[in-house]
Amino acid sequence: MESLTFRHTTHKPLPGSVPNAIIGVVASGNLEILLERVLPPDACEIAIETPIAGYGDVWEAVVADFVARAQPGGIRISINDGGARPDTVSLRLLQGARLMEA
Amino acid sequence: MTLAEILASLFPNGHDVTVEDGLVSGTGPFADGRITVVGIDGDTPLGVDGALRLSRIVLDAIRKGDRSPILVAVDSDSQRMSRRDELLGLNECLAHLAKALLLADRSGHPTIGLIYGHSAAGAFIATALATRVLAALPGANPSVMDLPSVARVTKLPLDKLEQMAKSTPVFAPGLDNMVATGAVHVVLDPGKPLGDQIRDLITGMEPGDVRDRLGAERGGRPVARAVAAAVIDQARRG
Amino acid sequence: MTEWRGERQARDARIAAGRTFAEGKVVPAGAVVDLLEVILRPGDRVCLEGDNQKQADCLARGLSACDPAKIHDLHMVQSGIVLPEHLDVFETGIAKRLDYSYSGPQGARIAKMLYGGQIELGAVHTYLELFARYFIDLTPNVALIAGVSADRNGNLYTGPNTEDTPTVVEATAFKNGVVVAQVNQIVDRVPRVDIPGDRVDFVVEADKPFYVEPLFTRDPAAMTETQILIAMMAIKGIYAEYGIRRLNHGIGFGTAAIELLLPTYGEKLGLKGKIATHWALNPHPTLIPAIESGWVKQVHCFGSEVGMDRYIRERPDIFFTGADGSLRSNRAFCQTAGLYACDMFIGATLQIDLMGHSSTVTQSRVAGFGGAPNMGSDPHGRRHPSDAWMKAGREGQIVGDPALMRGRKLVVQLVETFGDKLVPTFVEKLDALELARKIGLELAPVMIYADDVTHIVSEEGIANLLLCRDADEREQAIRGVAGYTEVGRGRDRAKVEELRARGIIRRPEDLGIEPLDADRALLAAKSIKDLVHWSGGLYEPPAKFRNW
Amino acid sequence: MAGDRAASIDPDALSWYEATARQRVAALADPGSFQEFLPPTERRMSPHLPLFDLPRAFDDGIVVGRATLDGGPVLIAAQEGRFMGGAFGEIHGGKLVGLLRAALDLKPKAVLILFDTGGVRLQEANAGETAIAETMRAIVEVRAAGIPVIGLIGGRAGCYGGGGLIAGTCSRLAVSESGRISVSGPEVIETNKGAEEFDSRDRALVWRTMGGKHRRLTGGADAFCADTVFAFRRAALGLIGRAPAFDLATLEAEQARLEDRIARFGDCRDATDVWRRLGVNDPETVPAMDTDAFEATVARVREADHDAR
Repeated sequence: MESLTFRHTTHKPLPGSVPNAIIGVVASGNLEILLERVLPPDACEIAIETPIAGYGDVWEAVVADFVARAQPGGIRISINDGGARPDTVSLRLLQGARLMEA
Repeated sequence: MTLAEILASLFPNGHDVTVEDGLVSGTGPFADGRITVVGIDGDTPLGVDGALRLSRIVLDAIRKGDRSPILVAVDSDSQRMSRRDELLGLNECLAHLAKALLLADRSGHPTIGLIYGHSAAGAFIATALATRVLAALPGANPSVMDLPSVARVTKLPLDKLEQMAKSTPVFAPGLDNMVATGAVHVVLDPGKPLGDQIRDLITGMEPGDVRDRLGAERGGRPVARAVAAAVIDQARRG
Repeated sequence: MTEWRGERQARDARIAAGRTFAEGKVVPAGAVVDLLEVILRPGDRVCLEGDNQKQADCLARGLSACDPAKIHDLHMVQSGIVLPEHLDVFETGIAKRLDYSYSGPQGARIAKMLYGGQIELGAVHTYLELFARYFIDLTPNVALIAGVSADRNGNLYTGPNTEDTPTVVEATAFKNGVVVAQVNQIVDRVPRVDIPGDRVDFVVEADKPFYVEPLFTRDPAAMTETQILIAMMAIKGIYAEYGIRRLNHGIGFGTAAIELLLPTYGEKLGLKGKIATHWALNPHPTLIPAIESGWVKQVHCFGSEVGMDRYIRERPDIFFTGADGSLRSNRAFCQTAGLYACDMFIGATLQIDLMGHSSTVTQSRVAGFGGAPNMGSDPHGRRHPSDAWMKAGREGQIVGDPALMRGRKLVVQLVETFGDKLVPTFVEKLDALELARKIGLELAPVMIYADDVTHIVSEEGIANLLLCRDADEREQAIRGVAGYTEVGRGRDRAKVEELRARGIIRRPEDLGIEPLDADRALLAAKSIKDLVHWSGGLYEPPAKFRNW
Repeated sequence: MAGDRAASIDPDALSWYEATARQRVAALADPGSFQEFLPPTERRMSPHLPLFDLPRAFDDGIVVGRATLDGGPVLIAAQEGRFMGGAFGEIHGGKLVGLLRAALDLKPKAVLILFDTGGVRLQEANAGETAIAETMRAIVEVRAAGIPVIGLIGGRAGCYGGGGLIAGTCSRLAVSESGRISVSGPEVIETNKGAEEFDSRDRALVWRTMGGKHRRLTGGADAFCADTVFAFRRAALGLIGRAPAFDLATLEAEQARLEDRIARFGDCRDATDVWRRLGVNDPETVPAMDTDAFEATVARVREADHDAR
């Protein structure tokens, strides 16, 4: 298992007031994402546990694009990966952000 | 120990326990009354027919209402793996046998499991693991799945699994590991009369299901008990 | 004196020798090896019918059991290398040389045998190419074919899976060859005559029915949100924009998702009757909901599909069927239709390079091409216009007299940026090149050449390569939809944004599609069982696809 | 906790088979009523899976908590069949055991177990096996306290291995066509006894032998549901009201019921033979029947309904 952590500063907090949400399932080619509104409003932290080593730069790029797009300030994101492809990761991240905005 | 040796040690004055098609049944003198013996011998797989024969004996014992102890002696294979057994509802038959033993326990019959050989999977759950106290004799070999099969399913090399098995009781087959998880309460001393040891077990029976506590104490199941307790705690807090 | 009838006399002699094991034309299954050993000659060109789906498996077993001392050095000319026996004959020396099209399940073994020199390779063809060569320089001396039933005169019913049989027989029977047919059953009267009896010399009643592989069944239960998103983009950004009515679909999950979105998403976009009405397509079970909702006018088929026979029989307005009611498929005609009569081919691939060349070859497998390159190419011989064809032509034409402009066929690659096990689809260099070098192929096994590809659709967006004006734009357009692959991350972001501004790259949001709306709820059928319901119980899926 | 998008999805249309465990629970319970114990934020993850280099789940593949069903308090456990095949590991099992023990205190109207499991998680086999035994004992105690334990089965992983034994311990079971209940899985039988004994690739055979329709017709399950969360909700509400007691009379009746089954069908090779003897006129048509037609067939089979469980 490989552990990765990325920290970002956002321009604004993620809208909404849902304290936490979970989306997805840890299964082959899938992942679960836990989102918790526990950080300062301009901070976002993403911690990943993945069984597939060596894709740190891909994760970094996926996460950076998500942060730029969703501006998930205040959110700590924890990911249990089951070997998901980057497009699935992006989709789940956006789905998770949408749940928190509800 | 063989079944014959066990019975000889338990019942030095004789008994009427017989084995037919690998199914053990009968009674023997015990304390002031008699003890009912059921079980599986000779590494026999447990199918629908066997399960119902054993459950019939247990229900008959309950109906008598004498609160006599029931000994479940096990040297079995796993559940019988066949199309016929599954077609006929093996899950119901094995569960029924387990329920009969659990009802016996609730009805005041001390139920004692005694594993002296192999047992695995569904057969193990429906018999030995459905008793209040599960004792083992040295040399017993309970397992969920043998390591080569685990290697096949998990796609891990066998030698690595064998290495891991030494330090991780939670997955590896064998008596020591089942003791560590709390499933087997105690290993008896074959050098001493079994009757006395079983009497002591009955005397020392505790209320409730102590297996997760034993697993925590023995280190074979480090977190199960705490998790169950935390669920209960959160449920109460509402 | 020149001998003008030598081939004919040789043929007659082979047939006469074979007759000793036959009663009339009928040969018992137990005598197959005897028959083959007397009608074959060392060095013969032999077509052992291995189609995309049906297999002359009884004859294949017979051929592989022949004595290599008697029968050797055959030149196999067959479209499919599918059964183990198809390669066993090269190990024993019965066969030496091979010309073929497709080798799906045997792709790894064939690569190994090519590398080891056990097979002398002619070429890996497309279907139409190999069929064409049957009539020019690869004409079989003996054809070993498969049918459903025959009468004692050799009249043959090939059933819904007619596939390659008419082509193979045509080339063999009319050029002094011998035709042996295995059938599941000998009957007094065949349901319909697919092959007239005077073209069939021997009929073998097989020990068991010929094997048919369900190649085109895609279980909707396995479709992912990513595939649905890609399908939505394709429908809205390509089918609708070009008004594609006549088309061919590949066999992947992506195109199956499109089929399942037509009655839902397509309906919502008001596209019914405007797109996807006429098809060159195998009878995909996933097309059932679109057919049942009135989207589809007609479908011509290469072959059949396991479980679809009853459904097809009850929908003769849609499918080509015989007087007996069952499907008539024909691979050669349908490939031709796919090449010339369709405005679009859309299908998946395993690798695309920076120019848009694509290949399904990986380092250790030579799967062949089948028909994809036939349909996935722009036919320069086409001379009839259609709106879609002309629009694509206008987009692609940058120089020359507009009055002399011709149209373009749309060749669309539908890909997810990563395949199984995080293998990237977009690569700097195709594995096909390395493989060609390793086993000494003169021609790298490229499935679709870059100059034929017009669009690439990935979950990141659509790249319209017709609109690219130079090689650099083309490369950046491809990088711009290559997602998080190394190729994608290597993009020139500014250039990609410029291409996006010009509509060469279009993102889901540019098409008015919200990626989070890509939900399995959009699928007209979410399971094989749903397909059965759509078909009114007429579709009978193979056992391995059932969960009831 | 905001679960999957279940809350916004109509339970009428939400497929049980397709839904995740969280979606099932959210859509099954009264809207907004579900309250989870040991939610993912507590990160109670398997201490053992990292040894095998396997990913963990925040909830170890089971969701447990309380909710209301038509206003009545219930406890719910839902297995996630997609995580490790829904198999019982140490924490997974501990959560279910804890929930059942809590029922003795809380006295809910019922405990619902949404099975979706291949049985024991091999990487934690001893813990899983023991947890199954503990679960069965806990169910018996809950039932003896007069609280129905209802099993709902219709997920991808089915209800196999020890899960099948737990199901057999419940007061009542509802099953959909996709649901399978069995001890040995088809692949396990094939691996051990050969494809002649059981061809696991013959999916129609798998479902005839282990699937929801066979179990319902033979009385192995008490209700048959269309594959929607709504149908399971309605079935659960119906079953709660008619749960058999856990006592000697019930087990004597079950003994007689199962002995009778073996006497009557013990020589049948295939489920269709069983169905024919049960009085189903055209047994070959059973797999293709829709829910209504099948319900009508079940209504004519005396053995399907009983209190002997």
